[in-house]
Amino acid sequence: MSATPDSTSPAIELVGIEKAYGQAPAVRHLDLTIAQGEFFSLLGPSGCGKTTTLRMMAGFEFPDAGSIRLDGHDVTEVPAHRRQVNLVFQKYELFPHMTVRRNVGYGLKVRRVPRAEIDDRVDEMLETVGVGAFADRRADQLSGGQQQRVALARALVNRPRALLLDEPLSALDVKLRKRMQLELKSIQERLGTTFVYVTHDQEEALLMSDRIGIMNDGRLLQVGTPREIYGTPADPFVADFVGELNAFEVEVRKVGGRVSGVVDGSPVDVPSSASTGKRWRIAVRPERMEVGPAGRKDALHGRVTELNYLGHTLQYSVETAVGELVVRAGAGDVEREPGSAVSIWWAADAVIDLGEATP
Amino acid sequence: MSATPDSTSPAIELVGIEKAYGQAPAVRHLDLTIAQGEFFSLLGPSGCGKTTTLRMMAGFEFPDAGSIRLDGHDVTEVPAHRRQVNLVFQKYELFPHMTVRRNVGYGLKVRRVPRAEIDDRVDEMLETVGVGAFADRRADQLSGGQQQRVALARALVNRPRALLLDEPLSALDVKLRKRMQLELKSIQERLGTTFVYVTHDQEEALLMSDRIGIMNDGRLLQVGTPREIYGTPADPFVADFVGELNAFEVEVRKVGGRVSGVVDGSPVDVPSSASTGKRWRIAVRPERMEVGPAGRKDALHGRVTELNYLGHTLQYSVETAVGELVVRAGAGDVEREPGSAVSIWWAADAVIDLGEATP
Amino acid sequence: MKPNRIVAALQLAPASVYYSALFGAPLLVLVAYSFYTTENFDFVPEFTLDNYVTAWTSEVYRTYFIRTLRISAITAAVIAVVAFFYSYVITYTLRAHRSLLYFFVLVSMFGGYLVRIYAWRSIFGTEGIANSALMSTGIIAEPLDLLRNGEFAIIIAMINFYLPLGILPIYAAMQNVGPGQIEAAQDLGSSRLGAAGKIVLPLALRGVTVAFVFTFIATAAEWLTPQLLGGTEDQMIGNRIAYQFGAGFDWPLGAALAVTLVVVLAVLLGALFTVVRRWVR
Amino acid sequence: MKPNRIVAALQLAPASVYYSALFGAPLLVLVAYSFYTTENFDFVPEFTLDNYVTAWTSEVYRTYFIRTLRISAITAAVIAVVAFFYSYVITYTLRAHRSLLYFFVLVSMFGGYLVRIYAWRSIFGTEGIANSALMSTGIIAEPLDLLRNGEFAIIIAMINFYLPLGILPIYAAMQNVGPGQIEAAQDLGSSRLGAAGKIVLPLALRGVTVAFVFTFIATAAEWLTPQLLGGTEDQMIGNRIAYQFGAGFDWPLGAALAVTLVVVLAVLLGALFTVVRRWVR
Repeated sequence: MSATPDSTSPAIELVGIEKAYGQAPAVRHLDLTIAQGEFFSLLGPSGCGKTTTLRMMAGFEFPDAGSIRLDGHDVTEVPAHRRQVNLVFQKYELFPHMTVRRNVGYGLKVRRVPRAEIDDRVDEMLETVGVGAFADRRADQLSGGQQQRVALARALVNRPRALLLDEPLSALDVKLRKRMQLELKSIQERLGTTFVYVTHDQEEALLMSDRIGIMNDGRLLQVGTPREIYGTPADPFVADFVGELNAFEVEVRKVGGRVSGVVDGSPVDVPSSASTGKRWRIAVRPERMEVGPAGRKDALHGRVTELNYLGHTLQYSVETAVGELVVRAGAGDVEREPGSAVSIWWAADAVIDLGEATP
Repeated sequence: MSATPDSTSPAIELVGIEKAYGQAPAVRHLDLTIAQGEFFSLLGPSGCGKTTTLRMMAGFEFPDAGSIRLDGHDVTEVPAHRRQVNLVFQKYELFPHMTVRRNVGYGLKVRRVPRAEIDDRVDEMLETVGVGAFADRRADQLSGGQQQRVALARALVNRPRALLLDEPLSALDVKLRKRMQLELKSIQERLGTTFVYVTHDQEEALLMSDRIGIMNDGRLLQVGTPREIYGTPADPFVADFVGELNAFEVEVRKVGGRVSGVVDGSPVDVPSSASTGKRWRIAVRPERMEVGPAGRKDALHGRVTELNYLGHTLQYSVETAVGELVVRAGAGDVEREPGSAVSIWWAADAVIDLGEATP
Repeated sequence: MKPNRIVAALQLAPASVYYSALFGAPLLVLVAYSFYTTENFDFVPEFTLDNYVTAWTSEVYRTYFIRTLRISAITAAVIAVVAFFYSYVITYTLRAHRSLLYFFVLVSMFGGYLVRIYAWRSIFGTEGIANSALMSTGIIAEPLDLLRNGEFAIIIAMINFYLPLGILPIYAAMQNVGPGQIEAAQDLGSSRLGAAGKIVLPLALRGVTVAFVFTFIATAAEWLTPQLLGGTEDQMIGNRIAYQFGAGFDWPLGAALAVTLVVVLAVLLGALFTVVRRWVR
Repeated sequence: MKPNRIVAALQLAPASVYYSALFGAPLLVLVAYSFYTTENFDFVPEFTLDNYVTAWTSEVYRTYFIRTLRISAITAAVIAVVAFFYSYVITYTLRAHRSLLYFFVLVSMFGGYLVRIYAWRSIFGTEGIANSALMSTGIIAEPLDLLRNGEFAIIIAMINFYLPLGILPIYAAMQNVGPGQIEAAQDLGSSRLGAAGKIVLPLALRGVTVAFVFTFIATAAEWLTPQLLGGTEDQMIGNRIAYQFGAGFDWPLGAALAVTLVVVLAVLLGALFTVVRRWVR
């Protein structure tokens, strides 16, 4: 039972997956290919179908239609205990009556790996995830972070063809979560295992993933690298869900020979797809907007209603002709007090195209 | 029973509070004064005593020693149901068998406010928090965010002398939490009620609070505005808990007539308190560090080990002579690929003083 | 495709069969018997309503039915109240020890009926401890009827025996009402008692109703306790039914009495559920 | 300063008194009686060990004790196994219906002992359904002894009556073992059955032990079922105790038998707990 991935096939292929619970569709016609050694995240709000998709990869749910391939072999109907993937559960699901060592060795023992090899692999994996010191503690005597590491070790020690992770960090507090994100990523890079990571936290997905798939309402909306997802979202939902967004409508006109959006009398850049005479919906991320003294030409004009200090950044709320905009600036920048009149502008490549406005 | 705050006294004063559960001290000699109309946050890791402190303000726990004053009146021994403060619970604790309207009117009805006045005040408060449309739904038919608003309305409608909030947003998901933070802050500003807000999320505390008190291990370590807490932390724990930190030791020497820290052969700025010949512990926040091409004088030298894309920022991990440093740069900056040699430097005022290094 | 569903159906089958056999079958047998004719101490399957006529018109049986319903209603009502307070205290006030105290309840459900019933007999017997003690201290001069075997003794003993049965559903219902909701009510100005009445009682009302119904049914079907504590006069309908199935050897009449009891209970408790449901709304 | 503590203590008091009265007092009375001397059908408080000598040396009582322990052990063991599978199925496989199925269990704890015991009598009676059916279909020529009133009938009926009592603690224990832990075991390569044996059984073992102990105690103290189903020969020690407290009118001997039963059960179950605890480690 060699654990070396077959590098000629993708790690996981989902083809035309459909899944409904009773009348309620959970996953709708989903196609997805995950490459060997990739850190792939499924990102979406709760109820979007991402966990159902992961559980179908694990073999705990079975699709109503479509097929699942693992290293090129069809595993659509193979139940969980005979699939060579492992799952890290959201609530860890350690076995509380066993020691850490017995928890981690469970999968090897079930697969009748020789005793001596189990001991070696368990010890090595406990060191890898950094809980070697707790090997003989009972699983229910560990802190949340330690349990998380043990759950990871228990899955990885089996050298799965792919490791599936179901919001594994969501039970940890902020500081620990941030540290574990970096650790998980570095373990993945070291071992070269394919990771499929389900999360609803967009920052987490951006930070860790090679590629991200955004899901909503059972559909896979966009698959791409973090930069593609964040910079050129394919869909208004993706744009809004990943990162914060100032979205508004502009009127597209020819101004001085160039096609521009006109707001509040000022021309602003619009996507090249925008056509003259229409109303267009565009968006700019808060950190791509610049805020400066009032009176600047070719800018939006507004008044600061709120200034919040976030430590590393300043966050302004600015009332403008297109509504309240959120703008972020470095903490070292000149501060504009609430009440001051300001101009807001942005670079041409900061504009996200949300398409023609529906009247 | 007028609800107008007595503006001559602080809203809440805690004097010499001590509280232990059995042998385990939960709060140790805590003094704290919260001003009228202030948004005050108690921030700390779980188990630091912040919730116990809040529950003593609410009248659900009673201190072993010390006294609690509300608007100048001693309420140390007054039980919760006779204290004119209200608490928003972490799990909302709505009454599932009542409609939203009856939930919100509960406190007024218990206090025998006339029926007509109850109706008016409840309706007004439901509009204020934005759940007017759900007034006749049962409380258990609402989403998490709606329940949160109802819990807020149920407390605020009584016009408490102070509103106590126990991690009220921790059950919401990221997007909704961010929106509710701004809404809560704006409701507080509109009503002018004193808010005491318990949280373990430092970003939340920085964003919302007028002042923050940082607790750890039952002690109140520092009280100050968000800028004071973030910029000049009084204590290594505070520095590390609020915001991320690159902490390291430098050798203090006279270099070219100036007292400098020397690392890796390069001089770096040290706090004025540092004295020559000692080893000093300093820290710089990731976003205050600059990263540029290798070879710069008066800088740390290192090699990029990791580059993470966070959407609005780039995060580098850089291996240097003082260990691995985390540096953040704007997403628009020149990117340094992993493996490249870089220089790292920072402004003199970015240095946080953590005191003389313990050998 | 969905092996789990088939497995589930196969696994549900034995449970369904078991419970139909347990409850449905005896009841059907009973109903059938109640229309049999008794001839020369033998029962022949000839349809007759005579058994029901006897059961419904006889003055004797009416007295038994009324006494049974009175005893059961009082017992169930007292149990519902006591069980509510007991559950409240172990759920909220003595939260730390609640597993232990709940364990007590479970244990006392089946522990030593034999020992306890004889203890009650020694208390309420003709020469019982209750009367002897009061007479020896001079509080009363003659034995009080109340403290002899009879209705009062039956009720006291049955409250003792069936209290755990009442605690079970109320305790279970209260586990869904967190102490946080009580704290919320206190925070909004309710006293502890106010919170118990306005928050806990309505939320646990279903459990309280179930407790009343459980104990009402269980005590109305009792025949052992009245036999041992009720003396010759104050027995319940269960004793008459048991007699007809035993020494009396008139199964059809016994069956008609049992079916009548089941119907009366069903009607009464149906009415109760309707009232409670309306009240909760 | 801490009014809650005082209130808690005051509220704990009635519960403590209630439970000491319920269990402690009858047992003390019983122990006291067991040393009384019987004289002319009256009991005098003169210390004697005669009752224990009779209880322990009489061949008759030894037969009763051994039969009782055998019947109870078999019943409790069967119940523990069946209750484990029933709890497993309603907790995991039929998760959606588990409240309903658990409600069935509760209801069947006290629903219609009277009706059911007569149903069993009609099955296992001398002219019982079991034998008649087999004979009429020609499978057997003569009535089988096994299917008459007797030990087998007692065991079958008691399994039926006490099964819910066994389900309660096992079901409760399983509620702490999430379906997630079973899925984790499956994910790591265990079959469904493997997960049940390696994960659920060890974690629910305390509940299984409690179920065994509960049903063992409850059935060992039984006297009603054997009286109604056991015929004249196959009765249990409870019947002898009941007889001495009733028609036999030798309370001291009855008390000595009861105390002996309690001591034997305590020793056996103490040993069981020790073994189980060691096995779990």
